[in-house]
Amino acid sequence: MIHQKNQITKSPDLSINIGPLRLKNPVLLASGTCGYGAELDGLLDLDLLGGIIVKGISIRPRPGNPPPRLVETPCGLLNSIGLENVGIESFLRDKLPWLRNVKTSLIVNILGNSVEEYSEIAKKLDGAEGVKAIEVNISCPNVKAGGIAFGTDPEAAANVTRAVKKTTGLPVIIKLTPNVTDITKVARKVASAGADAISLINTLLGMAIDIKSRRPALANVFGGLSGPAIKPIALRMVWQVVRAVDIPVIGIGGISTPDDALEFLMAGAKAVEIGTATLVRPGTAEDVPAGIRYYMEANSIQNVEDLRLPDQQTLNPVRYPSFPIEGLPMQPL
Amino acid sequence: MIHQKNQITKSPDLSINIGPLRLKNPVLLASGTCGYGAELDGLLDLDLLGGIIVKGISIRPRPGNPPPRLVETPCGLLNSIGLENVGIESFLRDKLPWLRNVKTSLIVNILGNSVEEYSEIAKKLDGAEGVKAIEVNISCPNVKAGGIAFGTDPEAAANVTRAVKKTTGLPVIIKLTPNVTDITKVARKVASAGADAISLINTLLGMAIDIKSRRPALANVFGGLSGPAIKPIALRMVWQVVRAVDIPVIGIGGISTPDDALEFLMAGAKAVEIGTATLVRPGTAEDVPAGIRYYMEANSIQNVEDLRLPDQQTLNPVRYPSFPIEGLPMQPL
Amino acid sequence: MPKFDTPARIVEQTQLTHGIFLLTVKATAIQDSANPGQFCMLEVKYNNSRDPLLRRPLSIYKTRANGQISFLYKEVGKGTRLLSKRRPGEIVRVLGPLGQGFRLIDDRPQCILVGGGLGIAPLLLLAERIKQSGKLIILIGAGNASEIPTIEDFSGLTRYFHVATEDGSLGQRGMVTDLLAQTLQEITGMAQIYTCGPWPMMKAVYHMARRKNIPCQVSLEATMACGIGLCLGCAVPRSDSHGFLHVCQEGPVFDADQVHWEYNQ
Amino acid sequence: MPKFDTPARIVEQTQLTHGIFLLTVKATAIQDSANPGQFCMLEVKYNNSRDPLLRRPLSIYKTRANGQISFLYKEVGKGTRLLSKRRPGEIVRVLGPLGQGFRLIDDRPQCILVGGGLGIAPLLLLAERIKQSGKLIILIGAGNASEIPTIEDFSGLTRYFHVATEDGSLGQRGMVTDLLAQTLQEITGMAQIYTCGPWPMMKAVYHMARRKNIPCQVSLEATMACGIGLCLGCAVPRSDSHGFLHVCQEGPVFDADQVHWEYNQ
Ligand SMILES: Cc1cc2nc3c(=O)[nH]c(=O)nc-3n(C[C@H](O)[C@H](O)[C@H](O)COP(=O)(O)OP(=O)(O)OC[C@H]3O[C@@H](n4cnc5c(N)ncnc54)[C@H](O)[C@@H]3O)c2cc1C
Ligand SMILES: Cc1cc2nc3c(=O)[nH]c(=O)nc-3n(C[C@H](O)[C@H](O)[C@H](O)COP(=O)(O)OP(=O)(O)OC[C@H]3O[C@@H](n4cnc5c(N)ncnc54)[C@H](O)[C@@H]3O)c2cc1C
Ligand SMILES: Cc1cc2nc3c(=O)[nH]c(=O)nc-3n(C[C@H](O)[C@H](O)[C@H](O)COP(=O)(O)O)c2cc1C
Ligand SMILES: Cc1cc2nc3c(=O)[nH]c(=O)nc-3n(C[C@H](O)[C@H](O)[C@H](O)COP(=O)(O)O)c2cc1C
Ligand code: FES
Ligand code: FES
Repeated sequence: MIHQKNQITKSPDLSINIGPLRLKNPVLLASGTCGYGAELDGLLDLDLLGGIIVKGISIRPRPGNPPPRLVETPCGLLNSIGLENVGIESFLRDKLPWLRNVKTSLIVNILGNSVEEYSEIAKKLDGAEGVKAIEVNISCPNVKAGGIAFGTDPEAAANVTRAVKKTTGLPVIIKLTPNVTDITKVARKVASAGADAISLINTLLGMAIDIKSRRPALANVFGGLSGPAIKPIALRMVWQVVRAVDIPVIGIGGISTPDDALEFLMAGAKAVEIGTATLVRPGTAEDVPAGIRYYMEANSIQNVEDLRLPDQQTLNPVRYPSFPIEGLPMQPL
Repeated sequence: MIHQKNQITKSPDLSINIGPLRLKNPVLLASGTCGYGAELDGLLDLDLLGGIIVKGISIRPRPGNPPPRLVETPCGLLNSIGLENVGIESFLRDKLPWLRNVKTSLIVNILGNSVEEYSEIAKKLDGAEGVKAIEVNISCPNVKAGGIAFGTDPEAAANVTRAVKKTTGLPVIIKLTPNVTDITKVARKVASAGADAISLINTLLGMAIDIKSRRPALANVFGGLSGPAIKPIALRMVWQVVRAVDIPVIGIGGISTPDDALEFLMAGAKAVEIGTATLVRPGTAEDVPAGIRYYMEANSIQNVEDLRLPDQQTLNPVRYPSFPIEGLPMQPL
Repeated sequence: MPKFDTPARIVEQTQLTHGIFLLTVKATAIQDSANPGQFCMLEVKYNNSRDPLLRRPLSIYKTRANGQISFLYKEVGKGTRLLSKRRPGEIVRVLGPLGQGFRLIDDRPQCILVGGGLGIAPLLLLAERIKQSGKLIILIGAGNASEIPTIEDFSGLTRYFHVATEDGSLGQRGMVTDLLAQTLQEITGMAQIYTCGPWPMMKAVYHMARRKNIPCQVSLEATMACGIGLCLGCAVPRSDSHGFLHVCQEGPVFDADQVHWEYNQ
Repeated sequence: MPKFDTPARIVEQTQLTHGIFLLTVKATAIQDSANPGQFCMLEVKYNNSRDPLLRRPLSIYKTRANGQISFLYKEVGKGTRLLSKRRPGEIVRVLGPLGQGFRLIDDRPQCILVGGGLGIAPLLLLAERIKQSGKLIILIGAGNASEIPTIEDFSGLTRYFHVATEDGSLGQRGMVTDLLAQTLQEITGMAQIYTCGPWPMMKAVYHMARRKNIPCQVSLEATMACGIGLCLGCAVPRSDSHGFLHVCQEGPVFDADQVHWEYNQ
């Protein structure tokens, strides 16, 4: 069988394009779960990945939120790090040099509390050697608009997109928050505003209470939920956004195995990011391109983009060739 | 120790009021996960519970969605039952008589695809002996408004509330969907429209893909996510709604132990509903009032409502009596 | 019918062939009231972990008067893998006996049992019951011999016993439906077919039975959450196109003509 | 400093007293490079379950030249309960050695180790190291004797060894801080304190040390997700009010005056 397969198929091609950016494979490390890369030295071979997205960077260093910042939940993790980071100056000076030596695409995640802050930091990254793209975290509070997250307001999201696109020549990926009624509305706005790609999802807003001490388990009360628990929600949103926009979509949320990644690629994501799973086992991401390749070989799939399920068949799953059930409208639930 | 405690505290009082309805304890079975009650005969003593909320009833019987209707996810369950039910006539004739013999409060969950359908079914329940309250599932598609769920549109949610309140004298509980940007907006509207109480959350929209057969794991593509995985999101929304409205709030989502229930009661829920956990172990709910009582005794708490955490302390957790960290605003994440 | 949700102590856990296990637990109340074709929901999660969340349905394979029940199962995924790691002395929660089992039909002295692979699991109790009252014909098929390691449990029950494997490693080379075709040519008089196995096999068996006007009972599978009629998740389309059968409550055993066989699983 | 994430075979799992366990695994690479005060992240989930999701941090208690590492741990919740069920021969994933351990200070010939309860765990390797070079004073406190079942591992290392228990079941009745007060009155010359235990105890030790101008190193705990600096979750406020210390990377051992002790855990 294997012999026969080798004769008819070439080795699968895992490389993909995210706008103008070519990645050797569709597996990236998600922002906030891989530090600035160097922390993984010796535990994960970054060269095997499509890319690394470093911890969200702001214009000035941020101390982050008071502890406790973490609480484990069933198959999930709540965090309220508060976007602690070293700031753009220190990033460029202290972190970037090490990252330049890694043979994978470096993407910098940025954040701000105003459109101007996003622009300013994008400008500083524009000329930085080694930086291949910018991922824009729009889950941050829009201080001018009373603290509502940029990402929950399609207009505000589009404004950030336009501002960042204007100040940089780098490919711009807009990272969406899932805490919205209709994610396709934000996605469409961001796409028309010129984003090169969309990544989703960021964490879902959650909380936990410590019944022993009788107070919220996080000092910040609310935190962001990530990990396997959120995978079904993330996959649904990726499926929706893929069908709503024409730009590449990067899937994120609870991916911890090659099979999880394959679900997102089948939903139509061009690439995936691995977050919490790296915290649980630092080497997780390394196995994912290998697992995808194995699946493609076993199923004679040549290009990674061919994993995507055809829309027609799946949106109206033809499981009943001739199956009229009285009054059987498909339900959203 | 125990001896001493008995001398100073009376036995804890677990009874609560949901509007005009008095429940002997705050533990209910959630709609869609306890059938019509009789299925649990011999496996769960319903008399020990505060109430049971039967499977959502529509005006006519509904066959539900084609299978597969279920898929397990990490610490969660995706379902697309499609609101299969026997219809109000059969419910009143075939199911209600058995339920009348149970010594717990019977609440009927209702659903419709138009405001008129909701009214019509509420009217039929109004005089039904044994029915103590109505819970209104507003996650259903509003057929007239193009299939957007009633619950994602605050106006539509308020319209359903008003219509149901007008046609029945029974206490009306509006059950909110979590698939919205700001659940407090819907909650406030529903409260001003006259709801006696609010319950939340219904399931989160999700999906899964079966990578072996290369198609969505559910025939309906999308399904509702429930179970422990969603608990942090549910708890956060309950916390928010409790602080946004003055009517009682019933917490639902991933509750499977007394400790889980206590988290919701501490967040300020008056009562809780147990859903998926009953599917996993039919006797689950029985242990919850007992566990709550045990905790109250151990902590000398007299009334179950006193479990609620004081807002002041917890919204601004005073963990740092004198702790100024430069530039440390609390972040939403 | 009473159901019990009991912590059951594992008496035996044996790997029979690669990936196939026989698990025996002590659960007296369940054993006491179990009927052929019924099943149990077994907790597979370990200790206080909540993943995997749901129990797994397994047919009652064997019962012994001392309160023991055995399950014959295949490791196919996460849940059955975890179950296979459990050792004698440990406790698993078992909910049962569940569902409607096989119905014995008084005017049918000849009973033909058709099992495919691990589809034989619900058939052993049935065979033992029929043996007491009428003529028992057992036909078993599998890919190869190692997929049906407990074949001796059946072979001693009747002299009308035939096996087919696709690779010829045991019995006749071919499909169990070949055996059925031969049997249906040979027999005369009233008969009843009982079958369990992969969907396409059961569908073929049903069509063969129908052509001969022999009633056929099938034991179906469906993804289950509760196993007791709470969730309505275990739906299978009805042949009359009026909604669904619910495998855990109305089944798992159905008259084959109730089932919509064109349903593409 | 190299770190390793290796599947480690369990060599021994012993329940020492109620709820306290000694776990020994074979993890040669980690053992080879481990320093006193470092820790490991241990996988506690079973097989391919994903709950509990995170690994648990445990201090390296003992190492042996044959590649074995031991952990001394208490069952406090879900994760440690699952870990305690694992048996010799089974595999657990261990990531280590992690963090910055204790620093030996050359001009401090007298070292005072102050351990509270299972806070003794990171102190054994340190005590063994100090024993080779200078005067070793060990002070251990606990609620009662059963909370410190491995006390013999320490008592043989030095003749300056004192225990206090709150119920008097072992050593002096009282707190370990009483022992420290006595010791601080007796000693003369340069000294260094190393401490690990509950936060209030460490805080008290720090303040006593400060009054005597003795430098003090503390081993802190924090909830951790990664243990290697990826998530920034393990923050503890700095004494200079300029942000946070990160326990897994800059710690777990810190100079006590770097820590904001008013932080209300
Ligand atoms: C009434 C009934 C009786 C059964 N009796 C037996 C028995 O006696 N012996 C036996 O080995 N198996 C039996 N099964 C099938 C058994 O329940 C599944 O193999 C098991 O649940 C798979 O669990 P898993 O976690 O290992 O697999 P998963 O990781 O959940 O899934 C692995 C694969 O198995 C399939 N699968 C999952 N659940 C089911 C299910 N409920 N039914 C069919 N396929 C499934 C999935 O589609 C997937 O391809 C029975 C099923 C039913 C409904
Ligand atoms: C660097 C470091 C070294 C440690 N060394 C040891 C050791 O050698 N021996 C030992 O017994 N314990 C040690 N701990 C504590 C140990 O990690 C926790 O007891 C363990 O993670 C609890 O897991 P659990 O799942 O059993 O408890 P959970 O179910 O997660 O929680 C139960 C209780 O324990 C508390 N808890 C949970 N995680 C931690 C944590 N990381 N630190 C402190 N408290 C926690 C919770 O607040 C809760 O009250 C160490 C912790 C750190 C950070
Ligand atoms: C500890 C932690 C820190 C994070 N920090 C950031 C961040 O700085 N910027 C950002 O865009 N996303 C951040 N995220 C979100 C992740 O990148 C990812 O979108 C999310 O965790 C969902 O993926 P996962 O389930 O694979 O973790 C963080 C997540 C975690 C768990
Ligand atoms: C199988 C299933 C069927 C459900 N059917 C209904 C329903 O008919 N009406 C309704 O309002 N909610 C329904 N729900 C939602 C539950 O009542 C509950 O809100 C949700 O599952 C979250 O709680 P849980 O995590 O405890 O299950 C259903 C849930 C499940 C799992
Ligand atoms: S499995 Fe729940 S109704 Fe059948
Ligand atoms: S635990 Fe992740 S940075 Fe310390």
